[in-house]
Amino acid sequence: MKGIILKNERLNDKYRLMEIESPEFAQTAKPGQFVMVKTGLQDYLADPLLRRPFGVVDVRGNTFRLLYMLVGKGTRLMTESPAGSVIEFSSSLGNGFKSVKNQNIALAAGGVGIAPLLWIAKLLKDDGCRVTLYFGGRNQEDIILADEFRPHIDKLIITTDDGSIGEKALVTAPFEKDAAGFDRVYACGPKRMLQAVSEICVKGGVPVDVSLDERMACGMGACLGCIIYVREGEETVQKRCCVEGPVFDGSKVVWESVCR
Amino acid sequence: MKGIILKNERLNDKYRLMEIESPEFAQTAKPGQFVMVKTGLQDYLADPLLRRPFGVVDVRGNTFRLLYMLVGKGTRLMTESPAGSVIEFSSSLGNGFKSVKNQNIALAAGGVGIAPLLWIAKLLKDDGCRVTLYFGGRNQEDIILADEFRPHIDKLIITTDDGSIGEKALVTAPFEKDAAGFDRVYACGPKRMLQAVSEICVKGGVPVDVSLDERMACGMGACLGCIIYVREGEETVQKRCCVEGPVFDGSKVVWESVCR
Amino acid sequence: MSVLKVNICGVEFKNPVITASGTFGYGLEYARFIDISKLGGISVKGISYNEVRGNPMPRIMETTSGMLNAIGLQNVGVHKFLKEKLPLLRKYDTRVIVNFWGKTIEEYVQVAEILDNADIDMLEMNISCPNVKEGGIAFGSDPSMTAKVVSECRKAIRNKPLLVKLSPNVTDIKPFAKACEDSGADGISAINTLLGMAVNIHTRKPYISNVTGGLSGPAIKPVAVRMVHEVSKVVKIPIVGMGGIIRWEDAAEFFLVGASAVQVGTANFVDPELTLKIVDGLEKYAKSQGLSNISELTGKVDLSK
Amino acid sequence: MSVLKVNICGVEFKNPVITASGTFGYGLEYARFIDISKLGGISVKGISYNEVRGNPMPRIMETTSGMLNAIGLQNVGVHKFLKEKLPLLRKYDTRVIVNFWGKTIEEYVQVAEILDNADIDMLEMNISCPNVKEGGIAFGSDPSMTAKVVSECRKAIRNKPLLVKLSPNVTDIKPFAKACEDSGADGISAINTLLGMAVNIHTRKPYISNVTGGLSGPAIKPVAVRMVHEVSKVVKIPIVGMGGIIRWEDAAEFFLVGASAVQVGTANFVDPELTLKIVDGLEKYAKSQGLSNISELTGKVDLSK
Ligand SMILES: Cc1cc2nc3c(=O)[nH]c(=O)nc-3n(C[C@H](O)[C@H](O)[C@H](O)COP(=O)(O)OP(=O)(O)OC[C@H]3O[C@@H](n4cnc5c(N)ncnc54)[C@H](O)[C@@H]3O)c2cc1C
Ligand SMILES: Cc1cc2nc3c(=O)[nH]c(=O)nc-3n(C[C@H](O)[C@H](O)[C@H](O)COP(=O)(O)OP(=O)(O)OC[C@H]3O[C@@H](n4cnc5c(N)ncnc54)[C@H](O)[C@@H]3O)c2cc1C
Ligand SMILES: Cc1cc2nc3c(=O)[nH]c(=O)nc-3n(C[C@H](O)[C@H](O)[C@H](O)COP(=O)(O)O)c2cc1C
Ligand SMILES: Cc1cc2nc3c(=O)[nH]c(=O)nc-3n(C[C@H](O)[C@H](O)[C@H](O)COP(=O)(O)O)c2cc1C
Ligand code: FES
Ligand code: FES
Repeated sequence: MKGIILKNERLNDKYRLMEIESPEFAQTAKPGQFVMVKTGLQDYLADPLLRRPFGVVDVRGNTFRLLYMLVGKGTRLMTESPAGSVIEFSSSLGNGFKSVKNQNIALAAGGVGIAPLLWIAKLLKDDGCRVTLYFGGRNQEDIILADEFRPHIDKLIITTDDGSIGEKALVTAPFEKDAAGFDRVYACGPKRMLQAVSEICVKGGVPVDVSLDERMACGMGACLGCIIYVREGEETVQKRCCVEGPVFDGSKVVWESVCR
Repeated sequence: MKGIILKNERLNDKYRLMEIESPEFAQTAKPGQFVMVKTGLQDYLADPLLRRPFGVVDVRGNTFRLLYMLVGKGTRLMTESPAGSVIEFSSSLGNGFKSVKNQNIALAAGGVGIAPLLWIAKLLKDDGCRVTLYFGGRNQEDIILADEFRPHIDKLIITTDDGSIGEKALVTAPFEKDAAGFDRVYACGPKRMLQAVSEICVKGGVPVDVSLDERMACGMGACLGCIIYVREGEETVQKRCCVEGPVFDGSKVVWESVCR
Repeated sequence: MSVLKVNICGVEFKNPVITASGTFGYGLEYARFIDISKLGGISVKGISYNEVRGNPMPRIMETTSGMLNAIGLQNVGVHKFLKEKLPLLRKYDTRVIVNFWGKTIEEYVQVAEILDNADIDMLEMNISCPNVKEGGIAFGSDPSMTAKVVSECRKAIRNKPLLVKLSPNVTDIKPFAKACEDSGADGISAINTLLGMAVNIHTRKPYISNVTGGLSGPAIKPVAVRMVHEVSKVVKIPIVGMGGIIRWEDAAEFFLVGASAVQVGTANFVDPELTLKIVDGLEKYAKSQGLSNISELTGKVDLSK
Repeated sequence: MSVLKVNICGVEFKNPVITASGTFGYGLEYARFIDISKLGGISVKGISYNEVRGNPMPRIMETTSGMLNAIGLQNVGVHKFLKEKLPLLRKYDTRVIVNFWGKTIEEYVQVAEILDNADIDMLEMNISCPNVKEGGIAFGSDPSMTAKVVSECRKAIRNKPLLVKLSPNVTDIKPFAKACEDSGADGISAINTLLGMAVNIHTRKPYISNVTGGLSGPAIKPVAVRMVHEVSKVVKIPIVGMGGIIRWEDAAEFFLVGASAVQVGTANFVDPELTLKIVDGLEKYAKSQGLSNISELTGKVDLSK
């Protein structure tokens, strides 16, 4: 698919927010899904080669947004795509978050893991849920989009490693205190954080959905490059993060094989 | 070196003219020299990999110009460099044309071979030469910059393969008729044209300087990828097009080895 | 489209563009995204007798204009493939090539026998996976071993044409190609991936858990073209060429050096529509070159000075 | 800069960044463009006994993130090199490594003997040029031949350390490295270019007159890293790693898999300043990793699971 970049906004040195117009994409995407983005503007060049996966932040009318962190050449190249230029990407991929109604929900985000949580927050709130967002980062720079969340959440708890904003703690610390009170938890962030959140939830008997990321070549289930190990009864089964995920039941993930 | 693109003008579907600001380059370049241009805007990408050679059209104050024909990915990428962006290139390279005074001069250009002839035309004219330009192309599209030449030449003879402008002939046809009357000839264009021009000059006893092109990796004399065979007395010697050229004595070039 | 119709080892393909094994799953994965009936054929992920879970993660990493993979031949096993995947794939109008392998000659033969009686169009024997110690590479690094495994499988396969897929990680690919031909292979496919490695300089760990992986993509195309050319000089059986094809121009290059059809691998990850663009591009090119059939291009590289 | 000072086979280099043979001429070509005294060393274009004119044109072509070359070892011959080039090069404060080759063992020995008494720092024996039939590749494709030519040269070389440069176009590079070590080589350099080919689909001619050429540049880095890693597992002598290095991060990767110094080739064409940037980058990296010397990085790839 193709779309037009409407905005490619620098949030700070580390993050950018891109808004893309594409009715086709906007009509089909669901919360928690992701998209494989061709980061180069030229289709006649082969470096970078593969598309890059990004969570869908939200859809508004005919547009959708991506939040991206500067990591390597693909994301760096994205910063150079000016508003008005055409960008190519896959259709919306993956299973996404299952929404629920009238429950007490926690969202737990670590850094750029905030990306896929905004849209589900909106839906949950609209559907009568009480929503608390636990949002952790290294420092102030990581605490992005918080203002956009405010209308859609009831409570915001921020932590940073250096205390530059919010509580000086890992996000799991405040979360752990409250965890048992939630009906369901949605989490996205570094794998070790997701493991910790999942273990807390399992202990408290709270269902937890985690959005995982693995390097992806195809994003479509073909390359088998993105395997996640999940327990099904007695067995450990292999799931493709791109197709059967990226959202998994955190209580089932075999964390030893995922956190390497 | 680095410079700022001031203009990147589309002349037609096939040609572009780029003006680059770089005092350092402008101060050192000489007519007939060329420059190796990094065609990509990002130095963290490796496709395209090598720099591309282009003749220096002219220098005006702190700027210089390149005329480029759309060939492959490098030149295509150059079309996408907007005015205001930074472009990287080598210092000015090669031997260039040797200027003369108060002589009757012919310039012979084939297609994009026109590029390095404008500057030398200016110099020759300023130095009291009578200058005739023979300019051949496939069709009208190839006859570019002619207006810029007019103030610096005494006579302009245009030929095209299809007769869409000028005489319907190869540029060597009108040139051959007049050749014996010139004191010296400067030529740039397809190799077979340069061969024909050189043979005509040799027959007429007219000195001829041809600007040759070969694929180049380094442009600096190191890779030995750009060899031109030249006769020196009894011997055939190897010259590097980038360092000992691109301008060679057309009567000495071993054309069988150059026109492949 | 008849300009693109090709006959490879007795099987007619509507066009010579086949998706390469391991890059197109069991074909079905892509059916949502492109019209896979427009493909000449699909070579499915390498199948073994038993289900195989493959290597630990991480298994892939991008490199400059290429990628490393060490999937480790994860697959559902031949029985599950035939029962659950093949019937669905057969609903599409495209040729099905089954890439297969074994840990031993016996296992190769076992799988080959089963596939020989299945509703598939062709077999592609993989003796070249660099990512599994017992994934056939032993058979692909010694011509006498190649001869052995190919001739044993040949005896077991009575109904289907047999391609053998060669490894590029050899000093000279020609004796391998010759061994295949002499042992009864109907065609050669080449190349599999080049063995490579990449290290994260911050963690100091290899990007691939298996340490090394197979390098594919545009980066390797010159090596692949050279090897297909070498193979074409020593065998008469058809060659299915691959390695780094992402555009029709790349595909045409493989034809010129001797391929009768091509496979497209990594490009499916870059953009699933590239294969279809290659089909269109080849058709236009063949016509512009005045060919009545693309096969007239095979081996037509001009080596005159 | 002492963090970058390395000792390779008894020779001290101010830094471990050396320009690769064939990509830096006789060193002098680049002196106009960069301060070559900032380089750790320069490996000059492969020298033979007599002057050699090399292959017909065209000799080079860009490929995706790489290039093919078939220069054919054009060089001025050892006598002219020593008389006309070396004295000028010696004016710069950098190590001079002389890459050399012969058509026969006798010629290898002949050149080696002359160089052994010349004012140079190190010899690098090229048994891996893929572009000349008699350019040593025969010695680089069979470990017993490697052993022979290396031990003969070793006898002739008394004063200078000897590197042997290996070909990547082999099934297994390890026996070659071992043969070098066992035959008295002081170090290994690896890798030379991968054999490749590219065809112009419009003219149908190979882009390189020699038909095939050597593939270099970022495209081949994963293969080079893998091979240096393999070599490091079987020899104790130092390894000079190369293949596709264009950034300091690439160089660091080679150190981690076992290199004690690196050579930079194609990058010199991409931008002559890249080598100097690599020197700077490596220094910052070494310091940021808390190393007192870059050599502490050699072989420190972490293979634990
Ligand atoms: C399902 C999913 C959703 C994601 N959503 C977001 C998001 O919303 N915002 C965001 O900033 N990032 C997201 N990521 C991570 C993002 O894909 C990587 O940061 C990005 O690919 C880095 O590309 P690069 O070229 O800049 O880095 P490079 O390091 O140059 O990339 C090299 C290769 O590694 C892969 N890679 C590098 N880091 C990661 C990573 N963390 N995860 C997966 N692959 C990686 C790249 O895709 C590429 O193939 C997501 C990843 C996945 C799998
Ligand atoms: C001394 C010299 C001066 C030149 N001056 C001009 C000029 O003023 N204007 C202009 O339009 N062109 C000029 N050329 C030709 C120009 O360099 C090529 O058209 C350009 O490199 C094509 O690059 P590409 O990436 O678009 O093509 P691609 O085909 O993608 O290039 C692939 C490779 O082939 C090389 N290549 C392709 N065509 C040529 C060619 N004709 N000559 C040399 N190398 C080639 C490229 O440099 C590159 O390495 C000159 C060439 C030389 C040697
Ligand atoms: C992720 C991945 C998985 C692969 N799996 C297989 C396989 O199972 N069997 C096989 O014969 N080749 C396999 N290959 C090799 C490809 O089929 C092909 O030979 C190789 O990738 C070169 O082609 P390309 O450059 O177009 O990708 C795999 C390649 C990749 C990238
Ligand atoms: C144009 C060119 C010429 C080369 N000539 C030689 C040579 O004479 N002797 C040699 O040992 N290697 C030669 N090489 C190989 C390089 O030294 C190096 O091993 C190879 O290019 C890989 O490194 P790179 O990817 O950094 O270029 C040459 C390479 C190129 C590109
Ligand atoms: S990314 Fe290819 S299977 Fe998931
Ligand atoms: S381009 Fe390298 S020597 Fe001329």
